[in-house]
Amino acid sequence: MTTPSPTRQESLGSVRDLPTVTFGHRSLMWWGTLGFMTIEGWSLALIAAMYFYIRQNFLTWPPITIPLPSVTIPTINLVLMVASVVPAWLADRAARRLDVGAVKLWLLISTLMSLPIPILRWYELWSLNVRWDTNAYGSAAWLLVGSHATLLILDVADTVGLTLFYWFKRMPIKAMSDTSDNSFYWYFMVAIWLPVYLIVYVGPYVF
Amino acid sequence: MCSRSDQWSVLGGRWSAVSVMTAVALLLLGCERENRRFSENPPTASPTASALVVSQLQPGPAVVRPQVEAPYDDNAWAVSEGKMLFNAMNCSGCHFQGGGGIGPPLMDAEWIYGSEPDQVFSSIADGRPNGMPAWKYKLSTQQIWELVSYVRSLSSLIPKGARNGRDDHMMTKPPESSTPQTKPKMASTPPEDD
Amino acid sequence: MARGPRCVEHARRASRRVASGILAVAVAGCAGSQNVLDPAGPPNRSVNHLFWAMLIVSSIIWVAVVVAALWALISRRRRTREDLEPVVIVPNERHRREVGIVTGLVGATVVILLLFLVYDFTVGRALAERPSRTLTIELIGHQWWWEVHYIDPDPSKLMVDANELHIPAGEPVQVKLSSQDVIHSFWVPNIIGKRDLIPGYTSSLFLDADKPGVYHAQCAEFCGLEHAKMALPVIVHSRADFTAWLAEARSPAAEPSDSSAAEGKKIFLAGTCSSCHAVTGVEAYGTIGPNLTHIGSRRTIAAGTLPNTRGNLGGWIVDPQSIKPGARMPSNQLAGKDLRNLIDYLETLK
Amino acid sequence: MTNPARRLPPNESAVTEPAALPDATPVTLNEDVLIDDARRLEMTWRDGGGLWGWLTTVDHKVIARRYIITAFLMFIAGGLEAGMMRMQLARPENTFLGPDRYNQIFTTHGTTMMFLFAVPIMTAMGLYFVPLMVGARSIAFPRLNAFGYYTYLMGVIFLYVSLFLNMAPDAGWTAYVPLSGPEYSPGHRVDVWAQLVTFTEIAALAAAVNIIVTTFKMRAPGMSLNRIPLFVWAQLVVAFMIIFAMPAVAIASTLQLASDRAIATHWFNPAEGGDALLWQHIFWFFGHPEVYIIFLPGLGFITPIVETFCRRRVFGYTAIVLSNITTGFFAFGLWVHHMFATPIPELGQSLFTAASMMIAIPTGVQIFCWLVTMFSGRPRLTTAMVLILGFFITFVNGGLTGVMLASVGFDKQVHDTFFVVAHLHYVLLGGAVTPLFAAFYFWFPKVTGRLMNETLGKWQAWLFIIGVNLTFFPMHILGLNGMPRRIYTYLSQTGWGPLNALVSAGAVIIVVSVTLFIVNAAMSWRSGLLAGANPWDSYGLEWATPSPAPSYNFLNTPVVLGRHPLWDTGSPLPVVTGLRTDRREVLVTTTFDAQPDHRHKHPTASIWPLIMALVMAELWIGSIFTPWAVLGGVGLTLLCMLGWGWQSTAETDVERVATEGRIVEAA
Repeated sequence: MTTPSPTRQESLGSVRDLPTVTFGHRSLMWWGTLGFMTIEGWSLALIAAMYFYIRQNFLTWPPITIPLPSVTIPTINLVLMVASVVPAWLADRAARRLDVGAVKLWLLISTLMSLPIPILRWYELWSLNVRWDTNAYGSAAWLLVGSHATLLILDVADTVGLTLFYWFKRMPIKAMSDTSDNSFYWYFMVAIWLPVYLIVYVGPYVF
Repeated sequence: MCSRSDQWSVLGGRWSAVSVMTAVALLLLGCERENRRFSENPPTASPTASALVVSQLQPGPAVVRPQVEAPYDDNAWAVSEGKMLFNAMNCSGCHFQGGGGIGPPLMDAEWIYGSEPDQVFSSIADGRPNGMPAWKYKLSTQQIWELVSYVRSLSSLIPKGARNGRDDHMMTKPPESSTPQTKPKMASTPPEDD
Repeated sequence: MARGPRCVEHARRASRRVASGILAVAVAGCAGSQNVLDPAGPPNRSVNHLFWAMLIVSSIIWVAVVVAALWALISRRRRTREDLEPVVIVPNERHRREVGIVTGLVGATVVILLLFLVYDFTVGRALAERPSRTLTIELIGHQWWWEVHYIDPDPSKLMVDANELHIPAGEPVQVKLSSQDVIHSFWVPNIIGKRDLIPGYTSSLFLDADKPGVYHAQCAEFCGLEHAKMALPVIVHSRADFTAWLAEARSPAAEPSDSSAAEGKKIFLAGTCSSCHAVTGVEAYGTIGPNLTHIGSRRTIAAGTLPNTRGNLGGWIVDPQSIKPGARMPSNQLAGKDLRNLIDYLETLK
Repeated sequence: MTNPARRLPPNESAVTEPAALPDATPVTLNEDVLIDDARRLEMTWRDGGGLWGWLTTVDHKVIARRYIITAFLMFIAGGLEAGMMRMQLARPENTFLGPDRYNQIFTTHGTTMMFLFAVPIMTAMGLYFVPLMVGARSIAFPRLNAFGYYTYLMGVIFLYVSLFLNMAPDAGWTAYVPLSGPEYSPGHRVDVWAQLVTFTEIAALAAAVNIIVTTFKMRAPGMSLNRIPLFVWAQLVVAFMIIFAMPAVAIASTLQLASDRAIATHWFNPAEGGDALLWQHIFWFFGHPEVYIIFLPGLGFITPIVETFCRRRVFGYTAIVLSNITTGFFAFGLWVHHMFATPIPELGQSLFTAASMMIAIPTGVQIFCWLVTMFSGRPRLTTAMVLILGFFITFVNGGLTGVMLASVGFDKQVHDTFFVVAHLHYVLLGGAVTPLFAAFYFWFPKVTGRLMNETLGKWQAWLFIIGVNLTFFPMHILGLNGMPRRIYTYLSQTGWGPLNALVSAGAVIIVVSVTLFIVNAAMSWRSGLLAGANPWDSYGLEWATPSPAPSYNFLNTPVVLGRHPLWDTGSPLPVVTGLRTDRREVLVTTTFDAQPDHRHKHPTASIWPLIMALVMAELWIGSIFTPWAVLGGVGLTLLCMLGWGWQSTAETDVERVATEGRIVEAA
């Protein structure tokens, strides 16, 4: 048989009428985001596993002479994070409606609500009441909270950037899809914080 | 596009020059720090005269003290050997990990007999009043120099890269690599016995 | 695979032949024999049977696969260009036959693997057996030498030695393993597989040798600069010899008789030696280097690196860094006479 | 169009008309129109000129080509280090390298081969060919792809500058604590290793996400999951393995080892509740899948080569896919067999023994499938096929010793000896490098438009097979004779001298063979025979476009009717039209049955990937010397994100937005 030469082609149809911007699982960016969520979620899971592995080396948790973590600031921050899901969700809706005004509004509110979170996170680290170089318990707790903090900062920066763009420049329509993916990523950021919060701040009280 | 690419290739040339220079700079920094100097042949010489200064006052015209190079101040491996000797020779028995106790602390700014390499060398080699033994009969000159650099690293008098990180023991003090530098000054009075 | 046991029979005979062949290469010097295929105890013997069984089966499989591949490629090969050649269309019945063949081959693979697994578990159980009461030896790894404690119910009878391990033949000896610095691994190829010495962990294994002789152990986990020169001669005595040796070794170092050795002792104590080395019964408590109470009777110095001769001893004392670069032992500038006396003294430390 | 189903046996993949295309009445396309489109597409997709264009390109083929060349240079560098080690070990008590230098060399050799050669070159092959094989215009995230490459390049430069600064890591490529910890590795040598790993992990993860999304969303219409080429299946499985394996080592090296050394955390300090074994668990949880990450793509190369040169569709497509997937899963359940000599419970050990033996089954299945395929095909002994034969000779040997090593009793005897060194080189050189060379001969024409010289090729192939076996087979015996690995010298009484001399001689043959390959490649690239679109008359979509492939990969997106598109459909090539030619557009299809879904606007050239990679380099390299570098790095990273985002939202355009069940024209 002979192979087709690139210039001998027969069309089985045209994709001219297909859309060029889609939302959610249809868009490539959504899949990319999902990929990085998997990587980050899995990394946190591994760190949590190491946290429990280290736990076996101690009789008490936290180790004797180490005070229990304080939960006030972490709990405040937790509430703030959960609350911040609402404007993110509304921004997502607005984006799917292609309603620029609403998108700008809800992005701004998301930004205002998410900016304090990394700052509180700094005090959250110190609420562990142990230093990373005190002992392995300190190292594990700091790594678990700290690595989530890194992702958090990047995502907050993402939201802030998007908001700035929407307010100060003309955005292409496909940015609507990015906005909805940004919210998608924020849900994930809040979702993976819940187990971390329970393990690091509540856990020592329980076991 | 073309003009732009030209301008970029020019920049490119400059960049490569810069990177070469940084590489050379790194080389100078890197080499000694990472060097493993197993045997010194002949073993590093000891300072000629024990340059012991107990007070700032000097009779007669100011004497210029002969400067002696510390051979290991920027050699990470030698410093870690010094630390091994510090523990094995039970220096902590008196100096308590540098915190001081029976013997004077080694982490603070006070240097009774001076913080210069040659002064520390003679403190270790010849010993000092109030109980510091003379180690020159028990340790080779090379080992004493390794100790000198380690002792100086306790108050961060040597470059950061050469100072040691934490060791695999109970955490009694922050590692030398993260102790703040303390500007050495002569102690006004020699310590009283205890 | 009812041939299993017979394979082993073949294996046992084959192993002797091949092993001896390889041994011809591995000259057993003062370092002693160091060869997995020359078992000196029951555990390694059973491992050898397992090895030869697996080796023979594997070799058959390998030959079969390679011959098949060669045959397929040669028998029906062509020299034409592709496009002159139609794409082969496999008729259904042939395809069904192929399915049958592959299924069969996979089945065979599974069976063979299961047999390996069962055999391995039986060997594993044999190795895991724990004898009731035995002599206990503590082995402590250092960069780059071995510290050996011969434990006795009566603590005063504790005997500390270094860089040489003496055990009785015909009875399992418990070796408790721990490390002072980094991870090392204790391995006497002829007697038993390796076990790691990990800081923060203590593990133990049972040395069960039945052939008296000198065997060679070597650190098997990369432990830094001198990993290559961290060996440990293992001497397997008959029970009687061992008891005698231990009793003799427990006695503290004898006072040197002749004058030169006495001189040497002074140098040893006054000089740098005693700050790193200990000698039982003498004012020398150093902990950095190996205990020298029995240096005179050791076969090797510097952890199995050099035969223990006057010359080597002198060379080692004066310039160890050219023999074992990075070792903790500093060079020592000694006058010729002092050196001779020092060596005389060390040689009295039997 | 004649229904190709008639030309196919019933047992072949069911060939159907592509369902649910806008209209299914075939129209033969006018050649002038096509040539006209080709010109416009070239204008749209080609890179800018000059250095600027060179630095900003996001063409997956250009980036992947740089990736492959850099990684191959690393193969040569690692090989030279191996050569130095063999020179040192050629005779007892040799003094060519002292312990300090030797430890740096063998660590750099391992690190280079695992992190800077094997994984990058395998993913790079995927980054080059996956889009071509699934009939896509480009890769899903071209800028991420460029960023990945530049990050990897920084890592390469970093390690080799350190080597010349006497600052190369010296604790082995496994960097076991506490030897690699702050107390026993003073200075910055091990920090270099810890951060280098991060560079390569980031690069690998970027590549993995790209390959997964490209395979899931950008396949040609009709290429349902059960028609994905086996090469792409292997790459897909490996991409998933990378996503689950690489984070482990990144955490272990950067977040634990490096911080233990720099800021005195206590992960591995037993005195403060840390644990030296934790390192080995994390490392091998990555390290064992790593092996499969390296040789599964190798197995992926083999199928199309065997099919093409035996003129037969592979036997057991489904079986091979499933065995790839099972291998991927099993690979995460074996890591403890690297730790049999450590104090861990016996029961656990036997479980891992069982798993380690059983993983031989899926690999066995693939080998049997290829054997059957070759038997009922009409094989032609090209260089590529000779190398496939070499794969059988070498890899099967490595696999069998692998099964033996799964046995605890035997493993405790040869663990950390030259027996293991022999085993792992048989597996990696046999299972990954030999097929890789075959792949080079097979796809070289697609990349360069020219064929490689077969005569030189056959010499190279045979020399390589002989060299590898001569070098590594004696190592089995050395290991049984008690020779531990990672020793810089040995005494003559050990009697290891003669065999070591033989091994070193074998190494020389490998060097000759690789040199021949380089000469052949260089000569053929300049003046080899012109290949044409499909020199081997193979079946993959990559052969349906000219060689080398144009910047836009395909004039029109091909339509797939079976597992072997070009063999199934013959000529003319069925395609779908309608992608815009005046801007970069790629066709996105549905995940499972690859129905056309939407047209995606594809990013254009950008300098930001390079800048971002430089910033990352500043962050990681700087963090070795001062923690402040991290703060600075994070700040710069945020700035880069702004710049990157600004550029990607720069030009607005009228789009057809599909939202809430309707399509809106908007800008």
